[in-house]
Amino acid sequence: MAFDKLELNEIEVWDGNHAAAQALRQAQVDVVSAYPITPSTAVVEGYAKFKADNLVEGEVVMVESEHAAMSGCIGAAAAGGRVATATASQGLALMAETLYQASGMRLPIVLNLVNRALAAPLNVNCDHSDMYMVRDSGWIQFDAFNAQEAYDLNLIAFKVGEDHDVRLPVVVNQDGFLTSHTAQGLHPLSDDDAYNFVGEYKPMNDMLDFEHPVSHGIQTEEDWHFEHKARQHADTMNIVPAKIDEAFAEFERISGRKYNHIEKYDMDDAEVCVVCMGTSVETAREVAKEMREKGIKAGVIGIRVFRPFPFADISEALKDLKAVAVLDRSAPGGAAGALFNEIAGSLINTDTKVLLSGYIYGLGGRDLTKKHLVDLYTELQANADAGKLLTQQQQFIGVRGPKLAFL
Amino acid sequence: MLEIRWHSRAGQGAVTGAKGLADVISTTGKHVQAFAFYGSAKRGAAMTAYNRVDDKPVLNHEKYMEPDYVFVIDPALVYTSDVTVNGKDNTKYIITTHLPKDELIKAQPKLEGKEVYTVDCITIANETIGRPIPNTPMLGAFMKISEMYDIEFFKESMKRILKKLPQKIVDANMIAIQRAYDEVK
Amino acid sequence: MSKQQGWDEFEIGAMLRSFDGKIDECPAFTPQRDRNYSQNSSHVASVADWRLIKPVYNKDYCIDCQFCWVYCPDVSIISRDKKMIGIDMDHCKGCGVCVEVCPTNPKSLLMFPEQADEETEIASWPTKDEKEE
Amino acid sequence: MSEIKKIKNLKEFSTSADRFEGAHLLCPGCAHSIIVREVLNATNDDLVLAASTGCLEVCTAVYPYTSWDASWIHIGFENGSTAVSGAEAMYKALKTKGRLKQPDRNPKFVAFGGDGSSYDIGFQWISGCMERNHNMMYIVLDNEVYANTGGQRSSSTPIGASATTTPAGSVSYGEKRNKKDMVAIMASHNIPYSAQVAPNKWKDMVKKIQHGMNVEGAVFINAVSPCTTEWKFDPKDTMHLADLSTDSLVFPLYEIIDGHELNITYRPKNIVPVEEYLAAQGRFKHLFKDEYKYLIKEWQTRVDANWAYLQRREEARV
Repeated sequence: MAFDKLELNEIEVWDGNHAAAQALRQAQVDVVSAYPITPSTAVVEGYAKFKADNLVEGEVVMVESEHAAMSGCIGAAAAGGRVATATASQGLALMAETLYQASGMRLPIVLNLVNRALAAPLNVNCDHSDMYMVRDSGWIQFDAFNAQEAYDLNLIAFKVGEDHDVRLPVVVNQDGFLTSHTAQGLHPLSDDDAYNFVGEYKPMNDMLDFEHPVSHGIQTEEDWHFEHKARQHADTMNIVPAKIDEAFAEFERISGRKYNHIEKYDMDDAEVCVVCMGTSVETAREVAKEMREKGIKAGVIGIRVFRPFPFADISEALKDLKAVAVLDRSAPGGAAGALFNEIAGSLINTDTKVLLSGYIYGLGGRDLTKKHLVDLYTELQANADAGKLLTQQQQFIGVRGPKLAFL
Repeated sequence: MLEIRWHSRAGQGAVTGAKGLADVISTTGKHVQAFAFYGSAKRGAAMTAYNRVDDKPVLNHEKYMEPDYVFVIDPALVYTSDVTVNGKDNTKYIITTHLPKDELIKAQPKLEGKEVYTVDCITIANETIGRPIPNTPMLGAFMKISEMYDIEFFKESMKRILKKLPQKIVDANMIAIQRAYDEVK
Repeated sequence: MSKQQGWDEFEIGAMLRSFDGKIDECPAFTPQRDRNYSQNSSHVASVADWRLIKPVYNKDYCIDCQFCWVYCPDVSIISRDKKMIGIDMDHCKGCGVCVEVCPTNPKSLLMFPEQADEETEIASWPTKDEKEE
Repeated sequence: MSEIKKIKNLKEFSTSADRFEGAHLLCPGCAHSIIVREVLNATNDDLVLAASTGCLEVCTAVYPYTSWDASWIHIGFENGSTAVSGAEAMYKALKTKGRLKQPDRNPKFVAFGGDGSSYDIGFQWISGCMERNHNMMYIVLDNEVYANTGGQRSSSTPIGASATTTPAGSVSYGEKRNKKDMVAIMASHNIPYSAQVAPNKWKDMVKKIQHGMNVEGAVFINAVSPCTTEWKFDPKDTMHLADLSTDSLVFPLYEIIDGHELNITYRPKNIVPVEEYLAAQGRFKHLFKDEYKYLIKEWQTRVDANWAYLQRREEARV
């Protein structure tokens, strides 16, 4: 190896983007094909700087659009090596076509999706519209609630996605600015420990193996298309969850940090609970703790693995609760929130009596304050006490003007 | 929980200053958070940056803050933005200005009755670093007012954080930090 | 490959292999007849049923110029050691390009109805066309 | 750099072992496969190929059959170029890291696309690949129409051609705009080599492909591909149409080195009137009505002017 290693401190103060870039460096990614977009740009800039400083040996291909970025990733992954990129928002929208192609071709690629609102109106700040837009694109999706997790989940993403029984691309979500540009203290792994965890890339059906020529991205008509998609879905449902468990367990062994498909906080005896994603999970934990002091048995569930969606974990965790709020950070566009629907889907056909309400919040970076969450838990407790929803099923929080509520 | 709000213009180094401060504090075993509000506005636009410091992990990601300290590193912002917003009774204001404190408060009555400290970070930066980057001097002033760390320890820590810069610039920053420490009133 | 094959019976990914097993050198050095094609190579498939008319090859007039070989869109002219030796009727779609590019007089390739008998047609092959330039 | 395959004459060329297989699903008489065979047979090196969505792609890799005996990838309509550029980047990375499985091989990276995926929807992607100067070749199979989807106009469709989205009718002569000059546009990226080729001039083709594969950097090739279905001629006449296209100078054959030095590589002994080229194709049939005959004259004037321009550029040696 001709590149230099970095000596890291036990605690480094990094923001989420830099944490992700460090993970790409430690995983010794072979090709980064990318196009810059706020707030994800620093992930790619970070990798490019590592290359400029001889800290990685991979190729940096700065293409002319996000669609080309993922196209380049697909070509590189099919050629047979470790591949990663980063994008957000409109960039993801432009890339969307190729996301389906990457997963259908069963190519492991790690995409750092730094969650940002979708125009119009144009907005560079965080919401989860981009994450939701590609939720059915066949990618495994992890969600980081802070910079440490963005780092950890990148390493885990390579390990899971590249497994020969999985061979699926992985999105690592983090909140734009709230995580990507927020510096916090992290405990990174050493370069050796991180690389040994991810492991050497093991090629499969690689185009650069000239002893086994392979055609990638072939066409299937109605006689075969369904079988290919069925296989992909079956593998995602049947194989991927256990592979994620294995990777989480091994990661815990080397780091002491334990990850789960859903992250439960104070749920053992909880009566009311908030289900959400991103940095809101942590803010909700802080508020839940304060609500406990006021006598409300509050808990929080954070969705760590958004795809494959943890239906069984959710229904088990929520079945005995009295009232649950599901927070969706995306404009629902004439429906219930997507996470609300997933949670509702996890509970239907069970005999739970839990009251479910949905909240749309935080669009375009609108602050989710502790006060919002205090009010929300208070409302949940009122529902629980009444044994029925006292509000409409869908409410908007944090928006100016007359109260918005639907359904 | 210690909370700090920075008022700055984009390009004046508030984000770097906030992250640098977080880095120094982190080495002492405390938990830190440093972030900023960005828009699409370019260099020169008013912006805010934030620090949170606590003995336990910082979980709160809300942007709303009732700060313990407000740093104003550009002299005009004290007039053009409300630096006292969400202030508490005991919030301390460290403000970059060439004016004496009483004239500043006369010019901006919102500061009346607040705990205000003044230091001319712009002039200090111009005279030491050679550029109007007032972030490190502000931290020198903060060390004096907060008595958070011994100034020599703080300067040593900042040397480590600035180590990628040319030695001349690092040295100039050390002088700037010390001057602001000495000159803040 | 069976049409009955289920979703769990093929390799993951929208991919196909050209050959069975490993190939030791670039296929550019291995004649088609010596290759170990997989069941997923179109080489093992046939498009003979596309054909309405077919080329018949009369080697008596052939000068082995290889125009038919280079211009065949369906890789159906079989050449060995610089000699034209026949037509791969599994892959020929009957386009007639080979006949058009044949420079001999009379032509060494002519199109006939699919059901025509090759020996009969060769026996009654046209003679030299004097009007051709 | 690998050894260039020796091909003195057609007999020697015919000893090539094809890496493109029959029983593909292209139309009888399709020029695409003739061009692909000439390209693939021009080299003995390993190949990493890509195709953008289009006739070639949908006819050569339909489950459960592939017609390709070399590594091949298709992603979408617009990104065959970028797919191969990504593979080329991976090759470089693995070479640096010493992780190539067969480090002694000298793969060539080649992407194919139709004029739809090249002149139009994939234009930006190709431009990106050329600008980044990947060590790759991009080849347009230019049949001047969206043949795969049934004959819609492209920005390569020439004036007067009837296409399904620019049909000739009682008050229209069809396409109103002339095709854009892709070779000039791509040469303007200052790539080491760009050229126009035709399948009937196989030797010129092989020479250019070999040259292109052996220069370091991005290469752009525009290949005229007469389309029996959309140009509306009998499948047996594909090579006749190719001859008419080069000998009428509608498709002059030339190369541009380093973005500026232009060489004409074929000068027809007998230049065929453009009218003959147009008359051989159903898509131009309506131009022979009295009211549109002026367009045929304009065609000839345009082709003459372009030929004069190419000759002036060649002479100028700039």
